[in-house]
Amino acid sequence: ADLRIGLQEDPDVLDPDQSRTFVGRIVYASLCDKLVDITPELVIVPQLASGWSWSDDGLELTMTLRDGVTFHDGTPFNAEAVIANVDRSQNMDESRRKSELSSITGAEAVDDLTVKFTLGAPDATLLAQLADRAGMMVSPTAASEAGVDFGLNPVCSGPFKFVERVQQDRIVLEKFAEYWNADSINFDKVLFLPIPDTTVRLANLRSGDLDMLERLAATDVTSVKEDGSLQMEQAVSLGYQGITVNVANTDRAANPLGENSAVRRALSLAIDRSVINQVVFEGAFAAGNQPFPPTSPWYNKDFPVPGRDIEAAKALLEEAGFPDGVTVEVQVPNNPVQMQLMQVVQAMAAEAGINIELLAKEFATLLSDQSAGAYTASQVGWSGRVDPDGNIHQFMTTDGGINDSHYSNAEVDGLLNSARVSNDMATRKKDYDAALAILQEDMPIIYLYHQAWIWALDEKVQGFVPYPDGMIRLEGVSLSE
Amino acid sequence: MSGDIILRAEGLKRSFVTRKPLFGPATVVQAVDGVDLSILKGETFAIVGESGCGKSTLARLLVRLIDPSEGSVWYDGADIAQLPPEALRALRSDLQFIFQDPFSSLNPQMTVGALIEEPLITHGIGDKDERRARVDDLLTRIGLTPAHADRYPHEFSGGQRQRVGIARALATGPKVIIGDEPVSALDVSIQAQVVNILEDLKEAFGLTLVVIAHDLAVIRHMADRVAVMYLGEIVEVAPAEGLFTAPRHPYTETLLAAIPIARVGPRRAKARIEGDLPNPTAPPPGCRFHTRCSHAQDRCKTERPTLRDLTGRQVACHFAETLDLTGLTGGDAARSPSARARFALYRAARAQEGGITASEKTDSSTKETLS
Amino acid sequence: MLAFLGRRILIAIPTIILISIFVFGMQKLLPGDPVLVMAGEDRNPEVMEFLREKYRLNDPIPVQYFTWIGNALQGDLGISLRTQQPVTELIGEKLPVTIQLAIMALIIALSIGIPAGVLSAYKKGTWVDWIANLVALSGLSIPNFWLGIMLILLVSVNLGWLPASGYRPLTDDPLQSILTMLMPAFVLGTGLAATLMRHTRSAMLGVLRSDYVRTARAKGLSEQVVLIKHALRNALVPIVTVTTLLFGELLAGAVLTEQIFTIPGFGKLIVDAVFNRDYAVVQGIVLCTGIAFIAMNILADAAYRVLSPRMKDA
Amino acid sequence: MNLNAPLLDVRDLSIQVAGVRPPLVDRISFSLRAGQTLCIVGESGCGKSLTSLALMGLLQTPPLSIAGGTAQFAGRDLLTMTRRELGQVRGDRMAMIFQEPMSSLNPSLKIGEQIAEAVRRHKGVSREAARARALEMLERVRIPAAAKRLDAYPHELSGGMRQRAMIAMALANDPELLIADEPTTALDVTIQAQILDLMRDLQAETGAAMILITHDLGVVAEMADQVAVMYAGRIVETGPVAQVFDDPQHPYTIGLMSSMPSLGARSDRLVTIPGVVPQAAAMPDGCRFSTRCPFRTPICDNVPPLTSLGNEHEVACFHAPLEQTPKLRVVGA
Amino acid sequence: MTDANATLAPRTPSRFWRKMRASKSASLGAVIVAFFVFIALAAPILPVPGPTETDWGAVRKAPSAAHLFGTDEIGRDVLSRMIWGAQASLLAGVVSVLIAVALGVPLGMLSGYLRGWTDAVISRFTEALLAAPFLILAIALAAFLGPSLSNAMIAIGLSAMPLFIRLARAQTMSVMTEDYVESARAIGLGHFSLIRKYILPNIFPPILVQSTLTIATAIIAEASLSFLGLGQQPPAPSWGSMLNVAKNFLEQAHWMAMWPGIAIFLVVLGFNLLGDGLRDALDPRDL
Ligand SMILES: Nc1ncnc2c1ncn2[C@@H]1O[C@H](COP(=O)(O)OP(=O)(O)OP(=O)(O)O)[C@@H](O)[C@H]1O
Ligand SMILES: Nc1ncnc2c1ncn2[C@@H]1O[C@H](COP(=O)(O)OP(=O)(O)OP(=O)(O)O)[C@@H](O)[C@H]1O
Ligand SMILES: [Mg+2]
Ligand SMILES: [Mg+2]
Ligand code: NI
Repeated sequence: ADLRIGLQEDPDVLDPDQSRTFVGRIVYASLCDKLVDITPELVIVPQLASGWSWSDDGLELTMTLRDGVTFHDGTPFNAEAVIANVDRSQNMDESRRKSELSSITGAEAVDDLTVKFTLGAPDATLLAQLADRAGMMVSPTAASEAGVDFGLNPVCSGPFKFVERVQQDRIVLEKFAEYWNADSINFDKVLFLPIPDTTVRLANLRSGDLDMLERLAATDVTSVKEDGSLQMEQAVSLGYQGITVNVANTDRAANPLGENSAVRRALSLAIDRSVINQVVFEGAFAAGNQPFPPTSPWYNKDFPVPGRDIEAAKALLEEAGFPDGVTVEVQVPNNPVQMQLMQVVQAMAAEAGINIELLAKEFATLLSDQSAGAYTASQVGWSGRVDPDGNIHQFMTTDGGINDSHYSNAEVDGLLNSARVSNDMATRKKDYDAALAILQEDMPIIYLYHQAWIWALDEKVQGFVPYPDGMIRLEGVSLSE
Repeated sequence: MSGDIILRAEGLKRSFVTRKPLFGPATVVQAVDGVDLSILKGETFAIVGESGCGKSTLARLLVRLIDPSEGSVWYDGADIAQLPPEALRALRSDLQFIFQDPFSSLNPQMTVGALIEEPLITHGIGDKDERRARVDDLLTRIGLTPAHADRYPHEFSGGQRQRVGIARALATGPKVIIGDEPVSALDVSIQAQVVNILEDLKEAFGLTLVVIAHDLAVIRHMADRVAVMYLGEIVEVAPAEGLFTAPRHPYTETLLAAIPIARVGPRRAKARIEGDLPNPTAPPPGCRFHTRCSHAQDRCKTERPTLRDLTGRQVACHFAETLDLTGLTGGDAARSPSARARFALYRAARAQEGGITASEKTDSSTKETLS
Repeated sequence: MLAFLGRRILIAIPTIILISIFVFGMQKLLPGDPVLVMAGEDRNPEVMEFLREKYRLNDPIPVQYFTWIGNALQGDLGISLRTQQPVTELIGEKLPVTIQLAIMALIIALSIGIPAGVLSAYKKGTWVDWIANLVALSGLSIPNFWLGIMLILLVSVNLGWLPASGYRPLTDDPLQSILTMLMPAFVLGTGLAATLMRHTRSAMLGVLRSDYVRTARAKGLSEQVVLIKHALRNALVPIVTVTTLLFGELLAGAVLTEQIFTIPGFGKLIVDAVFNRDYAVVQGIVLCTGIAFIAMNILADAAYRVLSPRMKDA
Repeated sequence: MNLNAPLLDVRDLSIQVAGVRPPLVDRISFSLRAGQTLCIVGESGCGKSLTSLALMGLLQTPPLSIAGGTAQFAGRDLLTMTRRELGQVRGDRMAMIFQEPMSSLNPSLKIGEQIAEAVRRHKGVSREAARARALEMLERVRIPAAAKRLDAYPHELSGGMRQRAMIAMALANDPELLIADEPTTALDVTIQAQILDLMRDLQAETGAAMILITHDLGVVAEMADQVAVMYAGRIVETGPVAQVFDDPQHPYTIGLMSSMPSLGARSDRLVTIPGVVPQAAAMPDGCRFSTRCPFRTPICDNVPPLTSLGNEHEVACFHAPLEQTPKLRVVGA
Repeated sequence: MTDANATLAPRTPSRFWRKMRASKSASLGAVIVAFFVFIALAAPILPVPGPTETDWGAVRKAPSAAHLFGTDEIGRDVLSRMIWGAQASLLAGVVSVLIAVALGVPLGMLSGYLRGWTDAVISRFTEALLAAPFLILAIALAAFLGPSLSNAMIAIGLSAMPLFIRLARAQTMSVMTEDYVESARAIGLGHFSLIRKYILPNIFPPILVQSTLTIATAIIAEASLSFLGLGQQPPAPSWGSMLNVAKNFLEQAHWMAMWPGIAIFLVVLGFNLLGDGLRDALDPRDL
């Protein structure tokens, strides 16, 4: 049987080391196996690595590899292959995985099916990285042959192998017969069809041209639920959406919002997050005020999602020296949902005396303005990572790669840096809690909500398990007759 | 011939490409093929000839509405074929043109008043009121009323449109008017009015007229000199009287013989031309008329006659001196006694009315002079 | 005519170069950094710098242009920054789709617009005229996305007659391919039909009053022949102008319709490319559409000469 | 049907233009038998073309419209025919030569095609046969290099050649009734003579009737059986050609004829009819010529009926014959 | 002969107005356009809620007594937004067409009139404009000129210009072959007058048609531009952006698309009818 999956976008290049899009990862879930995987509960479990162990100092990670695995081109999967993959991720010029694996300083094959990674410093996030693109194993033969062009014809070891791709039309994968877990795979072919329009995507599902789709619009949830021939699955995502404020990125930060954390807090208080969730997302998403959703073990329960408090917001403004209110400019990506969101925020803020001027921008402009500091505040989000570090470190530390607000606080830097080297959950939690407490005060990012991944499926589709990372894992999925 | 030459053409030629095949030579019509002309100041010069022989083309060339393939046209000492556009435009107030097709040459979007006023505006003549008055005057002269000024060309009959074209040409008080069949669409009474106007103007301002017409009676009435064209060439140029009474070219004779007479009964002479009309894209060698000429001899088939001076006229025929050709004789003995009596009555009645008779040049419609 | 065409085609070459310079320059003026877009979630400065060097984004813009045009003249239009696919291949993939859609839409537009325009001019002032005008103007005002989605919901979801979206190559299965494209072509076509209808009507109104139409009637020709052969033919100049321009626009501008019906054509490609600052793709497509526009203009000019023989002499 | 019955019988035909009360063409009547030629002469703008267009069903409506009357053609009223029926008749049994040869030819179709299509439409012949017929017709109207001209566009022809193409088009189907609106004004006299011959030949062969509108009284004299003189939308005098020429009765007819330049030695000045035709709205209620008539008397405020003088000669003037009018004085203040 | 016939031959301007008034379509068109202009101007004094007033309890509610046209995706009154959006939409539609016509028609006429190298230059320029994607132009303008309705109108005007250039050029070339143009040259008419009096009136009808049609396109295009950061920014309403948003709620809230759709239709209809009337009134052959 074939499975047709509707995607919201057309993926970029299909090379795990070079790609950057979320939809790309959905395709990889069927195409490329990783060393480790996660459970829906975010526990790291074996995939190509059958087991692993840390040295006591956290500087060595030894992995045993699954036996009898081959890549789609027949190249055997073994320690050499893993080493070649790490090397590619770290050293290929075009690789976007460099920082994810920066802690690995050496890799050696202990034997054919055992590989040992040496780390420069303890890295709590490493396993989680290996559960994503950085841990995807591509065929070393194909990779060395194709070089940077690997993405045109990717060869991995996943349950399906690459057949063809027509940009903006389809990506076709077919079952890889020698897959180590071939028994749990019930499809001969998977077609990924990018259909950007949510209404049309759903219409395709209804007309039977699709079997399932990802990112159902929240506004369609009710109608799908009511439709007896469709089923729906959802999972709150690992990411967040919020307003990133420019606090020190060039002189554009010199405005009430950028200079004064009280104004930011006032803005946050002026917003009714649950109303946003209801109005814009029909209650399907989760309100939020931290980089992790309230359901996450890393969520700081001391700072629950605040209710709306206009009086408090006004008081804060007054205290900050703006009794007559302030005007702030917020740039917003030009997609209808984000625009709707921000108009709601705008209306709410106005009642507290914060006059928001919205500036719609197409994404590339928004991104470059944001990184160049040519903005006051920007409505952006983050798709989320398994490890909490991925949601906070690069945004909040002084040298963080995506710290576009140029927020800098030595204490936060210290807490976040120490949280990434400890392998002990409790220690890390303590660090994050402390950091989050400071961030609630400084508020360089005003968190608003956590998206939920919503899948709509034809009733024939059986066995689909929603994951908070939004991926579609096809093991055990089948079509009933 | 004495007098000042006002318009002179030298070796004028104009050809049209009618078909250009992908390969091979193009088909070319020599519409005007080497014409030399001198038009004297103040005269009325008529051009007659077979339809399609190049009269309109020649007329257009004379005012450079189209560019000649070869040759030059001199007006007032300047070769207008070489004149820069600005100077040419200024010249147009002196040199006016009446078009053959009265409808397609009038802008459908403009009222007749605006059309007639336009040359005045163009050449900066008069202020608004003066122009208006002049338009009204012109309309009256050509037998329309000032109230017609607000109507559009399509609301007029063929003859009325033709008169609008004439009024337009008269507007600037030009020195030379070239009329491409200016009166052929008019009924005889209007035609008479227009002819009278033109003659008055001629008299008063020394207007020079170049007229193309098919109605030989009108030509005989108006013209001082007549040029006869045949297939792009001039075959005879002569004073009107001489041409009509004693033609020297066989084609002229043929033309005269074909004039219809307003008398009941068959045509006077049945001197129809024989033979097919020659193909203008491949004109016959030698004398172009030889294929249809009853006097043709062998020499005519090979040797092309040129326009030669003959006492008082020019003829392009090898045998111009020797041929015995018949012209028109007699006036209008054609009319019946009772008709003549009625004409006399009519004239008398008009005279009594305080109007004008044919001999007193005070026709009410042309009383005022155009200036 | 051959000479005319030859001359025009020769002039087309500098035009295309001009267009490519123009578009290249404009693109480079755009805010937004392709490398930033490409870097995505991992903004490693070292990698970004490498990519800038690799795609010669650090060179002065003229140098970049000459590098591009130099390669282009050798048939290498570069690669897509987003997917690394060679642009020539990409164009080869999209061109048939786009052309098929454009032609189908145009056929629909012409076969609705022109008869409607003729009829409405002929019956000017009657209810036929009013209805034709109302329908045409609603065709113009109804947004393509609305019509598109409604059609999908009706025809595909409820009736199940046609596939909701997607594309089948013509070479795969011609019938299926045409069926799949029927709805998008219809959506595009109705919009254009309105424009064509209004132009046809206006031009016909002018021509119907001319003397030669009267002559044609005097010959006893049927109204149909009078309208089509005598009147319409002389009304075609503005129609041709508009049609050729619309066709050109169809090649590049059917974005929304392509998006809704998920047709992998130029429209979507170029929008994505612009948003991703994928300049090689943009350049490549502009080159293509530029050629199309020039071809259309040449075609129009040639058509004028046929339709109005006098224009040749002018 | 009686052989002597007229082929065309027009009764009281009136044509109006919207918004103007006095009709442009006012109750004109005439009839025509097969083989006969009726010449209509008259002041430019008097409604000759409108009359012929009305008969062809080609008036531009609106603003023009037929205000009354009948036109029986072979027993059927042309004015009440449906468009379809007219289409059957027009171009086949009845054809018209238009006055303006340039604008009446389709600028974007070749001459040959324009002639041939009329043949194809009515004779149902093949494309080649129709083209052959077109060629034959072009040759008959004496267009030089006819075979080449088949493929010429109208703008490539001289005025006279266009006129001849128009004629060829009208004659192509040997119509029973030919309406020729100034068919020869753009032609030189030799061609004119040939064309007139051609039309006469056709008449002789097919027994066609012809309405010939012309300004050229010479042509009238040569061609006409009957003459109708029109002034300002009315027929003021009608009769056999010899009668009208030799014994003109209406002051307008007389004025018209005396305006003609003679072919004799050059006279000094042409006689004219003074004044102009009144505008439609200012048209006098009675005799329409009265504003310009030297013989007018108060009685002319009434509409003069067309009265017979015998010999089928009819005239619409209270004073005819003029010799019997006692005083030829100007009347009124 | 001095008393002119008042019914048949009135002075030109009055004839124009008489025909405009007499024309059914022109009157209807004028009424429609006037209605919308009135609404656009009178928005502040009309008894409707503010266009940005939100009501979280009434998100996407169908038309009812409280909200005659229903509410939008964040609980604003659609009727009010329609009224307040009229101004931006009408401006976007009309001004950008004016820009396109004002630039395009002279260029096109020049191109068709002078031919030769002028034609070549203008035509090549047009082709370049046509080939350059609108999107790039819009983004560039948005970046350099910033968000404002007038900049959006410039962008739309520029992008619609080539069509007018081509139309004007083709029509000019066609008119240039008419005999009356030759007759104008024969009286020595200057280029300017020739273009103004002979060419312009005779190329007018298709330009008029295209203008009235482009108004629709322009109104809709304004919305996509506001999305790119050019033009009316949220929450200020315009019909185009209302339509754009409504796209995502076609199934849930069809009225959100319906009202702006109807309004655009009516405006376009109004302008087209007015255009028809104008065309007929300007055409002397039409009575
Ligand atoms: N469409 C129209 N609108 C108003 N008046 C018109 C229209 N067409 C013709 N007329 C008027 O009707 C009258 C008769 O016109 P018609 O064309 O029949 O004249 P005619 O006798 O053929 O003249 P001519 O010999 O000059 O061709 C003229 O006064 C003319 O101005
Ligand atoms: N634009 C053109 N293209 C091709 N041939 C043309 C063109 N204009 C004129 N001719 C040809 O040139 C010749 C002369 O034409 P012209 O119009 O000068 O004749 P004419 O003497 O005025 O005839 P008429 O008395 O019939 O008007 C004709 O054979 C005609 O076909
Ligand atoms: Mg001529
Ligand atoms: Mg007439
Ligand atoms: Ni009387």
